[in-house]
Amino acid sequence: MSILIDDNTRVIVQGITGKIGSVQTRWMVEYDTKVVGGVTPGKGGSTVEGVPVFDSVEEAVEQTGANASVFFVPAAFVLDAFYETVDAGIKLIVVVPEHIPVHDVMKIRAYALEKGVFALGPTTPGILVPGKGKMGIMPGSLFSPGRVGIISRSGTLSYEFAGILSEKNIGQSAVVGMGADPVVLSNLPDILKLFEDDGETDAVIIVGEVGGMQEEKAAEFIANGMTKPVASYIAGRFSPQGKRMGHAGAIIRGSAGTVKGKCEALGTAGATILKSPIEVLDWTADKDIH
Amino acid sequence: MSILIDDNTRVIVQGITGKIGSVQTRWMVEYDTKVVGGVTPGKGGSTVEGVPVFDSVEEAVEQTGANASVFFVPAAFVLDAFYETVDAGIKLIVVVPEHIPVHDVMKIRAYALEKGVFALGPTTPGILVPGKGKMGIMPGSLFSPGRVGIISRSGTLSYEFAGILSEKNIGQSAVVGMGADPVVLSNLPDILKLFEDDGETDAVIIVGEVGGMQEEKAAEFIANGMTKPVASYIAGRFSPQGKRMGHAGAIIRGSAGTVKGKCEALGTAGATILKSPIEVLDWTADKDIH
Amino acid sequence: MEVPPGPRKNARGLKSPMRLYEYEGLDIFEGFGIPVPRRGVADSTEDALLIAGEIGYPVVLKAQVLVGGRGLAGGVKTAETPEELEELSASLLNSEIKGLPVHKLMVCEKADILNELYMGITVDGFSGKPVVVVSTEGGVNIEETARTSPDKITSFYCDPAFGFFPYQARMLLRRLGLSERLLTLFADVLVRLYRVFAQFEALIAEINPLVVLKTGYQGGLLAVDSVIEVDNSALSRIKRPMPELTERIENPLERKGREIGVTYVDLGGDIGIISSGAGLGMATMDIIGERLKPANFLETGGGITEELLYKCMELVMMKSDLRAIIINIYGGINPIHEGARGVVRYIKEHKVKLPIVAKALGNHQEETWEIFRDGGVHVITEAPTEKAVERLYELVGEE
Amino acid sequence: MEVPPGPRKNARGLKSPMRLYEYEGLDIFEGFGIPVPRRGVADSTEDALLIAGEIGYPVVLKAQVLVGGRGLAGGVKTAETPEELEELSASLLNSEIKGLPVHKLMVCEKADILNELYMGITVDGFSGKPVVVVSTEGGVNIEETARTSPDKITSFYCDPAFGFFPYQARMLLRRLGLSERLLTLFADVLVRLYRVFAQFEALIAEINPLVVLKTGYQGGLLAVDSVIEVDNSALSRIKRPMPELTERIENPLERKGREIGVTYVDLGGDIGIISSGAGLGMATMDIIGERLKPANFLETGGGITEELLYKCMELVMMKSDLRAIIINIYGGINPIHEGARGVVRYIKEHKVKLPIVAKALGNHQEETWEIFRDGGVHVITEAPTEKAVERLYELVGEE
Repeated sequence: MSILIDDNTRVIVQGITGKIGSVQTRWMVEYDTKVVGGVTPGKGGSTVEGVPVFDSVEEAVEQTGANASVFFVPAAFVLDAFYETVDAGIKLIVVVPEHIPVHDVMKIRAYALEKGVFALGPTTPGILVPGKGKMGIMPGSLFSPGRVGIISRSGTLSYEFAGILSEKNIGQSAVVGMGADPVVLSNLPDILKLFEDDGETDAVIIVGEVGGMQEEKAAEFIANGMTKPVASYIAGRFSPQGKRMGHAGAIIRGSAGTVKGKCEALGTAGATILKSPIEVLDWTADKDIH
Repeated sequence: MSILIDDNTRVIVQGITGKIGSVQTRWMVEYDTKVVGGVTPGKGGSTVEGVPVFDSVEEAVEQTGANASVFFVPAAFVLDAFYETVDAGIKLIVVVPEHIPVHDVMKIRAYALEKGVFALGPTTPGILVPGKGKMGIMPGSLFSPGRVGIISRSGTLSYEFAGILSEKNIGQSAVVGMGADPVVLSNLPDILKLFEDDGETDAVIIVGEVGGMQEEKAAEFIANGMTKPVASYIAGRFSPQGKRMGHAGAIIRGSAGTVKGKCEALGTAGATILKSPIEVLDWTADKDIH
Repeated sequence: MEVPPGPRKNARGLKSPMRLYEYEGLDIFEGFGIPVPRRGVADSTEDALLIAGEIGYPVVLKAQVLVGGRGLAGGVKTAETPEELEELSASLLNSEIKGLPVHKLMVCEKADILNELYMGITVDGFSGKPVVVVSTEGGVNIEETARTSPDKITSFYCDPAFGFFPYQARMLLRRLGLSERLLTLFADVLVRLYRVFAQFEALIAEINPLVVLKTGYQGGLLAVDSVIEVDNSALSRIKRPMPELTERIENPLERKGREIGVTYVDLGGDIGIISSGAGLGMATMDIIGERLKPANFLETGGGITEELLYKCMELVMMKSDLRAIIINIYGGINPIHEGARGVVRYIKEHKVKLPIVAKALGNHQEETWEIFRDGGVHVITEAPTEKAVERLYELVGEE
Repeated sequence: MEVPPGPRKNARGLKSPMRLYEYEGLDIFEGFGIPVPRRGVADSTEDALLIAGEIGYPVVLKAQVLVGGRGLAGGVKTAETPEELEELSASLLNSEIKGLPVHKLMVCEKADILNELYMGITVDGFSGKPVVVVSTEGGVNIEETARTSPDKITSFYCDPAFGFFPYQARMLLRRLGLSERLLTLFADVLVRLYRVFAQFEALIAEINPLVVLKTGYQGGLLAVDSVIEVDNSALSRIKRPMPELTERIENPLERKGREIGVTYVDLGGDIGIISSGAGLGMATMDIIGERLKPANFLETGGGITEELLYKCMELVMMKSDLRAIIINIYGGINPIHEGARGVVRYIKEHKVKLPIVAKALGNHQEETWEIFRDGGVHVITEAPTEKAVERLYELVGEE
């Protein structure tokens, strides 16, 4: 059983009639994802890429038995669409769009947690399970089936790592974009746990970034009994940091957030630290991962 | 076991340092209610009528083991105080004040239901259990212990009925003010059920009013298996009705709300209809209630 | 039209909410992005002509009165020409609609109507939730539609803490069979109406009809009417300029009641009533009403002071041809002994000769009886209000 | 002061939020009923003198710059007399604070300070909740206090759907040992600050210090500083007039980046970078940074079009002394073949001779490579960015 997407996953695309929604629906269908329907309020009755469009998620679920949804909804409408999707009983939601107001993200995160829905994003490339399907925008050609799990805060860096591995015929069990926003719907440890519990994953790569506490919390998770080997690359070593105003963040977070701190935390927890992405190949060779 | 107030009820008074709060605290203490504390933010450390005052409900509960609260808080602060009281673990709340915005009442009603708190009001005289104690403003002298339960939408009419009965030595098991606002925290059937289940109540009087659907819903409850005799008086037969605007209410409610409709519903359900308050004495004589 | 009592009226239909005029509601709608017709408000025929000139004929003249059923009562007219407008305006401005004088007219563009929809949001007392009601057959017969074609009307009970979101609006409207552009347009207006409802602490917010324009859905929807009633108790915290509630009370006695902070309803009879609670006041009226006619309904609520009851006496005495006064009060939250002092001070200062019966029980009852008796008031010390009314009969006889 | 990255910066410290000047924040506070000092804003010494004259001496002059640690950097001065003000104002208005030019001064009354408190509200990324932080020891050393006296500071994570209520504020403040009037005053300001935080879609809203006036609690509290950062993504729906974000970007290249809709950060080196994602951009910089110096960081996000990349080239080329450009893009959501056309069009129109290396993979990769090659771009078709950077070294040599 792969994580999040398997043979029973029936996907709807919300915002399917938009420019990006329709193009990405084609890519998802071509990647053999079971896209069973789309939703755009007011456009019910039409089809996109052969997929029937509905006015509401409720109707789409009734008509297609959908159990997962990927969002290409304009940022301003995501809050409403998210509530709608949760209320319609969907249990996996991938929120691709960027620029969603953080206050909205906080609200939908709380709603998802309350209702037991697993959600990814916002600003996520989504999830791709090689050979099974994908929900989101990951370009299928860069991925290949295998037993390495990738979790990335950055969309483009998830492609980079998958691409580097695939070129050397090291396949992936699943690639998950955590989402690049300050607040995300599922945190790094939540996703790490899925891989730890997954019978088809042998090792995990965490692609992190400067800022926030996700990697520090992931390090705690690893230290608390993660059994699979983990490698981690943290981007932002030479990135300029914005000038800071206000103290509340620093008070709450202490020294968390620097690349150095994250690498130390992960290293201490037992992860292999990659200084540059290409070093991932040394790691796979060293650990005999293939 | 009486309803709502018994020997284990430990009451705090919120808004205890206000003019009404302090006077009513005296009456409650004189009626042998276990008033264990009071709350007024910013006035913690003082005492009123010998009762210690705290800054917060949390502190009052910690220090006194309070499990019930009666509100004399200004209308504008009731929403906040109610959330505070529920969060502090209090399970019985009597909201005496009038003029609380209806939109606030809707919110605190939903909160009480969600958290399993029994609340009465707003615009309620509260509850009085003769010989056990009282939470609210009912004047103790009019009540006497016995086995008739009274539920009233109107504060003053609850006194009237208790007074009429007490003069003839027919005591009450408990007198409950449901609250006179358009939205109340507990509905008529909720309170009716308490009396139906109460071993110390033999019969119940419902004192209703023109408007709303409370009496119609109470009639449903009675019809669905209430075993104790019920008498009902509905005020407002000759009351002028305001000119009406809008249709939504009429659409939702159909013909509910008139005195005639309420009397018919209750009569059909098996309740004795009292045309005038004093007829309650015929009913008690007839049913041999004493 | 037989009018059942409104939802939030409760017995307290007597405590009226703040009602907004149609033109005030439309201004609010406009501020919330709900499409509304071009319009103006006139209190003279000259102004009406000026407004119509700017809008262009034909125009619709609508009497601004705070009562339902205005259209069927002749309060809405179409003027095709200035001459016609002059005539209609003059007659409307001098008329009464359902007993209310017409001070102002709204002059607005005549919409090219394809279809009439309905949307209303009100507070449902029993569930304690806002309820959204919608119909594809709006207009004056909406209540008839509710009875005869329940499939054309549907409703949704909102979670007051969560609010009301566009997706809920769309789910509701799908049940009426709406789709495509009309679905999203209708949902959009409905969500905006909910915002009005929430931000104005409304007890009711309604658009009837919401018009579908003949120029097609591209031309969209138009709210050609508004009903908004605002919760009195929330007036002070609404963060927008609100009209003065007292000013719009037509009856001068009722206005004075509002000013002194009591509920006063002016009635046709000759027995004055002062009670310390609405329920007790209604019961008193019911008992009196069997044989006599109340002159008024005055209910103090829980705020009795000496001064307040002095003013209540003053107010009740303003009614001419009064034959007697009955005072029915309880000492629960109210210090009735202080109230009694106010009554007696008024009696003495104004040498009132009218028979006054007072039933007063509860906290401080003995003190209260003494004060009343000192003022010549007939005091009843038994509980049943019927006893007080019997005494009243003895004093004034039947009509 | 060593500055750890802020909470919401995430890697995207690069995508800065909208920061408000202290005086803008104080105006907002005032509108929300938070007590603030009398004050005025001056962009000249003449204006500063006028304002001080109205307020009365002594006054405090505060440089208006969008950076923390201003006080310790000499941006806050007290003037006892007009002469002193003239001198201080002239020197401040010509200065830079932490590299930022001072365009404006705030002139405000000097508060009679008994004690300094702290309150701040920010978004906690990991829990996804607003977190309220309060301390009885505010002022410039607040972070020091957090480390050395954790008992003087406490925090509360809010339920974003529920909000933050006065009782929660009071419970929080009780933990700091506050009571009586200071408890309710502090709680009142804190709840108002939360309203600012919520209604302005803030990432941070802070008052430091919140001053207890010497005249006693009767004199109350005063917010003598403000920090507000607003979520860029929410700017369009804030229902209050907001300053124009682009205008307040000092660096002209960064301003132009904002105008065309990309994240551009100006840096000191000579290698231009264009990437289609922040993570990829940072990784590219990390790899380059080992041996070369980036001239900029430019990240397109998911909106690549031919036009956009044309403009990106234009922007990157505005930097003088550029030695090469590296383009690192993925075709996921982005149509990179269209982007490549924009790059090549720019190259051809402007006859660019500079070496350009492009790594482009994903959807439409072959088409993209072809277009790039046609423009003379060195195309890398392998996945590791290291390969592209190696090619860059070959082309430009090391520094």
